[in-house]
Amino acid sequence: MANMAQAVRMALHYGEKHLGVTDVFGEDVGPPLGGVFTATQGLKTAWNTPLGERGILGAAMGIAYAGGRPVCEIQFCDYAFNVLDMFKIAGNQRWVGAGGFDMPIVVMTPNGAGIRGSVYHSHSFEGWASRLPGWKIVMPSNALDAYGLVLAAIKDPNPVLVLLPKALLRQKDTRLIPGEPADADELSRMIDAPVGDRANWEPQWPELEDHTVKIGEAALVREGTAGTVVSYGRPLPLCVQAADELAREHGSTFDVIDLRSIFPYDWGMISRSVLKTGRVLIVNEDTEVTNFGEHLLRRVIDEHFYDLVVRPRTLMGKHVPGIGMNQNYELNSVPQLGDIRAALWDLATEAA
Amino acid sequence: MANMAQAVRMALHYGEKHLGVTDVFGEDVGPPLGGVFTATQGLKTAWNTPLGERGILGAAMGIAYAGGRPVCEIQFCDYAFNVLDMFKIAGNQRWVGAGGFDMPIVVMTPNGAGIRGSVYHSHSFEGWASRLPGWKIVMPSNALDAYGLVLAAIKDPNPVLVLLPKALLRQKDTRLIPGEPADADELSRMIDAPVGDRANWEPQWPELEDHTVKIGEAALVREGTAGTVVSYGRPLPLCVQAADELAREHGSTFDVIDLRSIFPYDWGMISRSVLKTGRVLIVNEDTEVTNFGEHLLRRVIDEHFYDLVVRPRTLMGKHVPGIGMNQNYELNSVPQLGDIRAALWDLATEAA
Amino acid sequence: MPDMNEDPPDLEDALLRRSTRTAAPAVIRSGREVMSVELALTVFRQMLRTRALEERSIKMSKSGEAYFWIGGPGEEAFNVCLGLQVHKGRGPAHDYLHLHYRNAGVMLAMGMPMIDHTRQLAMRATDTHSRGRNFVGHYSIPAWNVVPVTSVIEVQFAMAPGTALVQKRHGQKNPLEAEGITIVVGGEAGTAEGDFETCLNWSTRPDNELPVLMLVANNRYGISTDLDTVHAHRPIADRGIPYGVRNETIDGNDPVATWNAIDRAMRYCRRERKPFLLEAMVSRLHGHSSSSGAQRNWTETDPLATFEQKLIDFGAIDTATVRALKEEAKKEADDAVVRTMKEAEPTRDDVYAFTYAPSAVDAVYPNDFTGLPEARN
Amino acid sequence: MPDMNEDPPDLEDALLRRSTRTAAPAVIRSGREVMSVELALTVFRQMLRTRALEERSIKMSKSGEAYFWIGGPGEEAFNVCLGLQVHKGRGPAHDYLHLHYRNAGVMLAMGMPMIDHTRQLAMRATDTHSRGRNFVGHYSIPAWNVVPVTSVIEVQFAMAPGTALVQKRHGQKNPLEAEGITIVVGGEAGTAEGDFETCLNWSTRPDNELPVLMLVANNRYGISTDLDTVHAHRPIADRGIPYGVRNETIDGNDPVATWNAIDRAMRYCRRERKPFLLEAMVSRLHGHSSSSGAQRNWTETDPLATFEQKLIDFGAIDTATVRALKEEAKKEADDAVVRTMKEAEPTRDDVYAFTYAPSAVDAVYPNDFTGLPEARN
Ligand SMILES: Cc1ncc(C[n+]2csc(CCOP(=O)(O)OP(=O)(O)O)c2C)c(N)n1
Ligand SMILES: Cc1ncc(C[n+]2csc(CCOP(=O)(O)OP(=O)(O)O)c2C)c(N)n1
Ligand SMILES: [Mg+2]
Ligand SMILES: [Mg+2]
Repeated sequence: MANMAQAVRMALHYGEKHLGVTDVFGEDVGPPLGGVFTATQGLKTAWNTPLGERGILGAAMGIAYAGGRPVCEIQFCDYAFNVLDMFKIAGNQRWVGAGGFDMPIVVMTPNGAGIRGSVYHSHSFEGWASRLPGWKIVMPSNALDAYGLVLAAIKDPNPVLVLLPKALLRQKDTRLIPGEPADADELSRMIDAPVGDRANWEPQWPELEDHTVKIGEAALVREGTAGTVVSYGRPLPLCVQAADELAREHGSTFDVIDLRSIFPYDWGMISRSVLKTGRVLIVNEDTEVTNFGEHLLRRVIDEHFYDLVVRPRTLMGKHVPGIGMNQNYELNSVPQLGDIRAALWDLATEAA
Repeated sequence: MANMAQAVRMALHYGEKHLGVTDVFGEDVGPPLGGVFTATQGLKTAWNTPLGERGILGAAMGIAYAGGRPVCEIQFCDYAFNVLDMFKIAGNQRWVGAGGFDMPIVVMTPNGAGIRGSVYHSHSFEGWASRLPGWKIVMPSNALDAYGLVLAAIKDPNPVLVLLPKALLRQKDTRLIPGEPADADELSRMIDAPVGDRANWEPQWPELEDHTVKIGEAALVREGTAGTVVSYGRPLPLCVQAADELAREHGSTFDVIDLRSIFPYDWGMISRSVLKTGRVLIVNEDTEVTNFGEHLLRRVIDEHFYDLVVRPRTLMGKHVPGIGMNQNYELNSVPQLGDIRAALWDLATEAA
Repeated sequence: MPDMNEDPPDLEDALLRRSTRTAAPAVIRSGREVMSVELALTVFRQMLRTRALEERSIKMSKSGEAYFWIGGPGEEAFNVCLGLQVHKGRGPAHDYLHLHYRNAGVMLAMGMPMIDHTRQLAMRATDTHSRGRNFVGHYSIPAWNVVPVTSVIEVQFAMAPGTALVQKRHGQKNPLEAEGITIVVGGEAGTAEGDFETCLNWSTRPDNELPVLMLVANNRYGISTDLDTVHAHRPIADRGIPYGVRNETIDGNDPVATWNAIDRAMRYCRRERKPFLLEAMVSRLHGHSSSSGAQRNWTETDPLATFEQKLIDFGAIDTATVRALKEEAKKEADDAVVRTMKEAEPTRDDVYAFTYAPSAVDAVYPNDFTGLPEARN
Repeated sequence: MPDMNEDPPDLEDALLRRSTRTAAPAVIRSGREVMSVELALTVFRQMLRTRALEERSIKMSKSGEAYFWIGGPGEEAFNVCLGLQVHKGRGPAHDYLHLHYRNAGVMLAMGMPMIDHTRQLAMRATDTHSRGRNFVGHYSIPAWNVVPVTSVIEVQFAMAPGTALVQKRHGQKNPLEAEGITIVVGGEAGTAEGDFETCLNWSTRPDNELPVLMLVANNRYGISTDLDTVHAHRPIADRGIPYGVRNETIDGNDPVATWNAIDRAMRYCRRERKPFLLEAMVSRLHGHSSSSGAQRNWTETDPLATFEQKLIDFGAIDTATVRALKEEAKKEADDAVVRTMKEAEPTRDDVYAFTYAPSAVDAVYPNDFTGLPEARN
């Protein structure tokens, strides 16, 4: 029943307690705020940094070099673009350095649109991130997966980027994280910082248990025959909703794949599904020119061109300089439920 | 007969003299060096900056805001990754600012592998650049186009990124730039800085003429029927060579399209050729995950899936953290002549 | 004053308006700094207007008339004293402004009508700064050299040397137009980004010093982070020392000190064609933004209240006049909102507009962006 | 001394070796700075070895045995005095090194065999720093806390606070292991990148000062760009002032001054657990790199030649011994190259190796990168 921000917080607590996490840091990550989305409230090792993404990533790399286990945050992925060189180095240092040093860092950052964040709180980062060899990139679409992927990210001795869909951070899961109290209000009383003075507040952590979602393992969240939908992050629940509607109203069922890991991705699951359905739609909210979904499409073409029964499709964000503040911009540049539903219907009904 | 570095230099001189260029600047761009590839030697407005890519792009933007016409250089595209945020802003400011200010800047930067440059002088940038809405991105494969594209970049009132294939900068063109003396040695005596003391050296510029290659116009450099090859920059001459060899040895001819502009790209030319041949190979040297070639492939799939007679192909750089110094790394991670030739042959001979 | 909204503030007007007072003193003092009462009243009136606009803006974000609010309550003294001293106009003979997102007071003091602010806040198609695309306070005014404000912290400091370079050259060629300077404003937390240093470095190249007035509005917080916990306990102004950049730290809540400090710093930049770094200690009266609740923080010094008290203490104004001015400002803000809310919103057709300037050398986008390249011939 | 190549330099050895000299003075002086003759001779020998290696390296790049050369001829005094004073080892109790690409002398003084340098230069599979992938001088030595050198200017300054933070904490928990510091080295031009400032800022957070020794090797050029044309005429060391960071500028060509300055700075960092910024003025004897020709520039001061002369003048060494030492060093370098050139090059099978560390939680790459994800189940 935790929301995604709480799930991340609990995963980080688990990391501090059981997995050797030494530092959770970034702009406004420590007390009193505990992160602009509350994802780091009450954590023992959380601290605030100067305002500088280069310092944040640099410090994380240094801490890792010296044997620490850092988790750092870029406050919004929109602000990661002054430090891509250091992302590259974090990703390539092991290869370049002939395997001398590992780089066990976790970078978390809120991703995508959907919170009326205007131009600089609506970027999608996975297209950029997928161009960073040496990194692993994950993006949960629900709280339980967020918990499981953050644990995997901490355990993995390589740099892992955890992209958190901004618009889903306050979404409650229907499932419980192992150890989480069944009552959401109780959870909130235990681990949410009070409004107002927090100087003497301390969280009461539930006895959490391990629940690791392996990197590179997608989830088949719906099964069907009319087509395959591959998505992740924010549009994923919309894909599920569209698929459920079409199943209910027209009896067309779909394989809906929640990729969860952007890199490495679960090619096996995609491949099996495409072989089965011969129809595929790839959905994400990132801008459409040189989009990671186009990479997935290329893999489909490379390996299943002759297995496809109809044209494979992508549904992606428009190639625009930004998401505008007025909702009419976002509604017309980021795939919406109606767009996804229409694309699915189109995919399922095109004559073979 | 100029090489590409000379062509760029002449274009910038033409820009200073006829198109209002006010500043050509960057690290080591001014005297005495005139650029690490000599592309800015002898220019009237060339000056050296402090070592800082953020200052360079920032100054360019400021100069443009105040009515100047700046051309700046990032010494190697490998060093552009600490300033992608400002690239984004240069590209989005007009859209965000409701068209209030234009941003007539030109950024030049050497691109790609091929000069034994090891990890940090071998990056390809077009994949990143193509994700920057509001920018125009061009990449010449020969000196005459370099001249023409730089002139277009200067004339265009929008931010234009000129990617110069490092490995081709010293390649001489067989054609003359309008106004260029026919004798290459004479040109060299006129515009190449002498070795040694240059304090009193002044270039003697030929009377150059306008020659503009429009942004968004590709060149069909070979015509054929067995397939379509789309490429640009460094691999382009290799594609031509491979196509010529296959034509000579096997009578298989190809449309070879030199895209020249990455964005906007000449979709019309690609589309017509694919309709004609039904077979397409896209070649570039950038890393293969979320590669601009995958975008082109997606367009092909979107609009010509049912026109294709065989599986469309891409040939791109491997997904590696870098190009290693030892040639065995580059030879095995960047498409080589043999790879291109094999891919073309494969494309042409696959049974429909 | 129904025209207050549209007209640029006019010092001489203000002088006239107030000159009927008989018993009023000639100057207002603050330590060794002095300001004429006439000017003080002009500053005060603009501070009041700014506060009224900010308070109405916060209300909009809470009422659903708008969503996100960010702004400068607590920085009125600093912003107004700056705005009134800008050499306003277009091109390098005039000042360039690279602003932060808390500078409504600068704009109002320069003469921007309130509705130009509320249109952006309410995301209307009539928003000239961004056509309803950007957060409030992200101004863009070509006619006044106000280059687009961006949310990305500190990048304005990397751009400022560029405008200043053109200004310096322009002045060398046109001695009668040699006083345009570049004004760049940011918060104190942002100075931890390298761009702040870039500005210092690029503005002090030997024989190429640039007329950049670097302003840091130090409210002691970056969102929730106390400066004292992340920065050595030294003035931000000290950052000028390694470059030989003149610098000063002032009480930005004191309009008398602030006016004079900005005046001196500007004169130095204008005449010497060199940079100056001025740090103003200011308040943050409503927290960081609507994201943090935008509740009034009563522990911070209110520059408006203290100036009001000072003017009353000096006998420069009476409470009835203050009340009237406040009413007037509030009404002005309310009227702007009422008009704003009747205006159209951008539509789906606006999505691509203004991406590209028309270009004769572009075969695909000769006019503007129209979606992915299409086959057109 | 056939073992010179493999053994770490040993001060006591050097003392013994020289102690037979009878007429030699006890100390070498430079202004008010003093150094024992024994130490001076050790420093001199390491400087000679470094020079021999660099000259042989340049030759390799010209002969085709290698391609690109970059290095530190002209920085021998600085590099050797640094390398001999490092607390060498693995983990936070020892020093971390975030180096520049001109630090061969540091490594040789620490005891790295020459062949570990030439293997990288000749791009051999035996290159332990990068398996033939990176430029020469881009060392990586986990056993000595030498983190991978990257060509990207100045990023090491953003990473340095990270290692220092772990060291500070480690020392607080383990008082007997409380002297490990972080040493970060860069050129002067690179200080224009914001990362230099990041290091100053992050190393001086109140109550969180960090033991970072920031070293700037100021050779007055960034490739072709004269510092005096792009930077205010002030010492780089002044950059410490706004943060209260102790700082000093020294003649890095003078081993006596340099040794003592590094000693003092290191002691401060080790004991006070706070940062120090030391700027060393050095020479660049062969230009920027092989890209600029790597020709000897005879107008620059040669720290080796001047030190040699000084030692002779002081009677600490004679020319015959100098000649013998030079021969020895040259032979050592030649031998390293001969051995290197016989070793294997990396092959196509190496392309992906070392991308990822093995991971039990990765379903696709449990061991290392193996190309794009494949269907495996
Ligand atoms: C590059 C960048 N990083 C992070 C942010 C998120 N952010 C927005 S405002 C802010 C704090 C700014 O503090 P300061 O510079 O003191 O300005 P103030 O808001 O106090 O006026 C942060 C971290 C951002 N906008 N840009
Ligand atoms: C971020 C970045 N920008 C540009 C370069 C290209 N480059 C390599 S060395 C160099 C000059 C460095 O000068 P300095 O810092 O003084 O070091 P030096 O080479 O003099 O030791 C430049 C500009 C780079 N390597 N990294
Ligand atoms: Mg602040
Ligand atoms: Mg230098």
